[in-house]
Amino acid sequence: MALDKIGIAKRIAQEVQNGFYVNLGIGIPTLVANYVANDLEVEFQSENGVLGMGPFPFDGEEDADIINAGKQTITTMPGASFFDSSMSFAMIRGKHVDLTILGAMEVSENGDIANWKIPGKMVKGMGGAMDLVASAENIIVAMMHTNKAGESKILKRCSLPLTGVGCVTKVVTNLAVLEVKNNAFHLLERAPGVSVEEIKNATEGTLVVHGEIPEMNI
Amino acid sequence: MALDKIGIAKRIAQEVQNGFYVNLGIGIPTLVANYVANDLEVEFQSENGVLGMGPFPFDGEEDADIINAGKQTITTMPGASFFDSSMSFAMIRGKHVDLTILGAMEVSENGDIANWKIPGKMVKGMGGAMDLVASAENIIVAMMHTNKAGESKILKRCSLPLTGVGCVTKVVTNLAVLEVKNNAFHLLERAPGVSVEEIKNATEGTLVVHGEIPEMNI
Amino acid sequence: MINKKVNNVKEALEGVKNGMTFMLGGFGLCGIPENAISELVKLNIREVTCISNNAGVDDFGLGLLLQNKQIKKMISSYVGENDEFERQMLSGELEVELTPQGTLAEKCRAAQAGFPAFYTPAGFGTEVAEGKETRAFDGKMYVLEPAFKADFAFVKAWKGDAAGNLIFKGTSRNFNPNMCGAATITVAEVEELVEVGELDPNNIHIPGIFVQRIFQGKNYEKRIEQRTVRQKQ
Amino acid sequence: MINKKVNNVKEALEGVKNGMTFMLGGFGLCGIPENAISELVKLNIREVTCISNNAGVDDFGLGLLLQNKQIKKMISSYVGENDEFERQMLSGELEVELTPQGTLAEKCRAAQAGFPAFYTPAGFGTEVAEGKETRAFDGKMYVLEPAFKADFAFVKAWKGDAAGNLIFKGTSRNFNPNMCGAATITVAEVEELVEVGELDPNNIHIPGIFVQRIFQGKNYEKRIEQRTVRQKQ
Repeated sequence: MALDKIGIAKRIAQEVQNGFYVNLGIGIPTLVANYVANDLEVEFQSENGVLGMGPFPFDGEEDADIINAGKQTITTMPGASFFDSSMSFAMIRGKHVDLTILGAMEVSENGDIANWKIPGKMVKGMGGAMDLVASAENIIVAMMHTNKAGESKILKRCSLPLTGVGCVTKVVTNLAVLEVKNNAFHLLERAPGVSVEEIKNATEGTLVVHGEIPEMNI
Repeated sequence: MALDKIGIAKRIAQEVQNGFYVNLGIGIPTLVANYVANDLEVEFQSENGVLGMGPFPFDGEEDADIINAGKQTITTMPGASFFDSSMSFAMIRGKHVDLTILGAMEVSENGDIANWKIPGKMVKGMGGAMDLVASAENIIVAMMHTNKAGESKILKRCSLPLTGVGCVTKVVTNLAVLEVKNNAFHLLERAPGVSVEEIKNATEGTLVVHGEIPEMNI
Repeated sequence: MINKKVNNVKEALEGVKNGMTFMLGGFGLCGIPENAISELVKLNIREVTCISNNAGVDDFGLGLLLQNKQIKKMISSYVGENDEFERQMLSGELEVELTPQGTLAEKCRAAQAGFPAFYTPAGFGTEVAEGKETRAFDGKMYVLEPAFKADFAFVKAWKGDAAGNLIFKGTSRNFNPNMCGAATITVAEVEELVEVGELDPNNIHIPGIFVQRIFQGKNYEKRIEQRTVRQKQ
Repeated sequence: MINKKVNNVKEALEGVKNGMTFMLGGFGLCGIPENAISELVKLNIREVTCISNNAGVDDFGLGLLLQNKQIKKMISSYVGENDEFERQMLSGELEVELTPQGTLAEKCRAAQAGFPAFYTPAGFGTEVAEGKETRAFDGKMYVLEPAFKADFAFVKAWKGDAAGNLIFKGTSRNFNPNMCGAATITVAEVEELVEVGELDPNNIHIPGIFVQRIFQGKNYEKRIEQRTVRQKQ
């Protein structure tokens, strides 16, 4: 069974280590916060200017002045701080954020990522994604393995305008966990019940399958 | 009568205009604050990180954490603020400070200034002076016209290592007020009782004397 | 103390003209200068270039200027919440320069702090770097980005005083501090204009030297874009 | 919350070695990391490069390391209050790199914020620019200055918490915030280590992400260099 969005978020949550500062992109990445083990010391950074994000506020306690990068109302945890955009990207550009999790439309075997523009159709903008992928050393992409037409989004070369080059370290899709290195996707884990063959068929980029591939444990 | 240090400070104080943010260097410039007309809205910036400096504290009320760039204990006025060094020089480099008053060992007719080093003899460092003179558009130098040996410090070319090039707009000495433009010192005012001839003799750089030169009114 | 207080938004916006470049603080609808935007609509200032992280929504924030076709060019990082924006952009009515968010912030800060340009890794190898100088430092590639130049910066703060000192609240801080002093004239509107001396000099986010005009804002709506809540158990 | 608290200065300085480069906050003797300096003397760490605006006075601050001949090189903007410093410098025992104060601050901030280098007008046409790349922007000349690289940054704050959040007091702030996160390991000593949650998130000068270790400092002398006062009339 291919994973749903929550499954992807749960699997990515396993990548979060003790002591990590984590930046979560919009969409699936936002869900990751819900599944990080409780006993880990972790802080979530949002590039609009908050470190130490907490859960959504209780109904009626929303504050228009306290939101995340998805413009959602949030709360803060003890030890949180607010800061301006320049300092926020000092954290990002200065490699103080340990893990960046973001969505993508396409990734390529050399670690390129595209997630901000479909020429002639959609241009929402890159937001903070270009800064994040240009600086972070630990970038996990959360995405569907294929588009609605069943075409692979795990490619030899991205077809869409790039967000960053050679930066993605890991991809977690509805089908698989892939490590990106040496110009190839290295299959690390399969979604429960998904065969290596299915993953091969859904992957346009070079896929390296080495030995027995375990199922994800989520 | 040539001016003393207080006289120089008093004359420079006349250059301070309403609404000016002013950075005062160490030495004579520090004294200027005492003689600025009371009815002017003026704020003093010190590059170690304070805007809105007030007078020295009352005896017993000194705070080791509140000093100026001369390491002197100070107070702050209502509306003051503290900030870090990076922001302090953002004010200076960003041309938000309207007037910079500093001391010099030498100035030259093209507006160069030297005030931080005597090779082989003395190297105290430039502190914030190089940042100040490189960015400020309104730089007044407070200095003695000649050294102890009677040699002019108002020169064709500085002999000491420079602090900044082509930046000084005005010089107020114990003998004269000089405007620096078009590669010359233009004599604007004489110290009370000091003749144009005396000023000429004390000035090695090109001195332009145009018409009747008034005495300073201090 | 140098007095920066003006009586109202009308006085605060004196001198705005067609064709000017404006910086506007805010992230989404959070921390936007609502009063200044309303006045720009009222004055019908046209052909303007807006530097603002986002473009508001269809009926609020900079969306109001878009509806009114006052904007010639937007410089933003993300514009995904605005249908009218997308329409004008795709039809070519609106010029759009998309800039990475951190680069946008730093282009403001560079203007504030007197840096002519800076090298950032963001956008290297993408459309954003096309036509720009790139350069390696320690084996990593960077793009040279110039500081912004703007005529007015409109910012919104939580508290301020007549000296122009500003304190922001929560994430409504965002780009506002970085834009102060980054334009020829910085206009700050505040939710609460307090007496000079009331703000702790140690807690001031933006010293008054970066602000030319300050006024007490009115009728803040502070609209929430995504009201996300959880229920009490 | 990620816990950065260590029990004492000894734990805080674990890993310091001969030959390393240290950043030290403070302006004159104001806001210097007194505990870290004492420990460096005690550990007798030698051949170090110190990035610090000043070099202390003969018997306090970095002057203690100078007396003990632990410093190989000083990178400072002003060193005029220290006879031993002058002696070592003129005799050639001590290497000195004088850097304009604003450039010094920004070289720290560049390291903190991931900028490899920056263009500043300070020092153009002077000894400071010799051998450095210079460049015109809009007809004005600038000097390219690289970001600092350091092993440890030692900073002193007024209040802090276990999350590493820092608040500074008055002008003892100076270079301290700019050095946080500008070295591989940032060690903060604080006058008052408060409970997590006690500091207002809105008033934090340096978020904990820039700090690796924090400890409650002891026995602050906070010596005044120039005690200037006036008399009550």
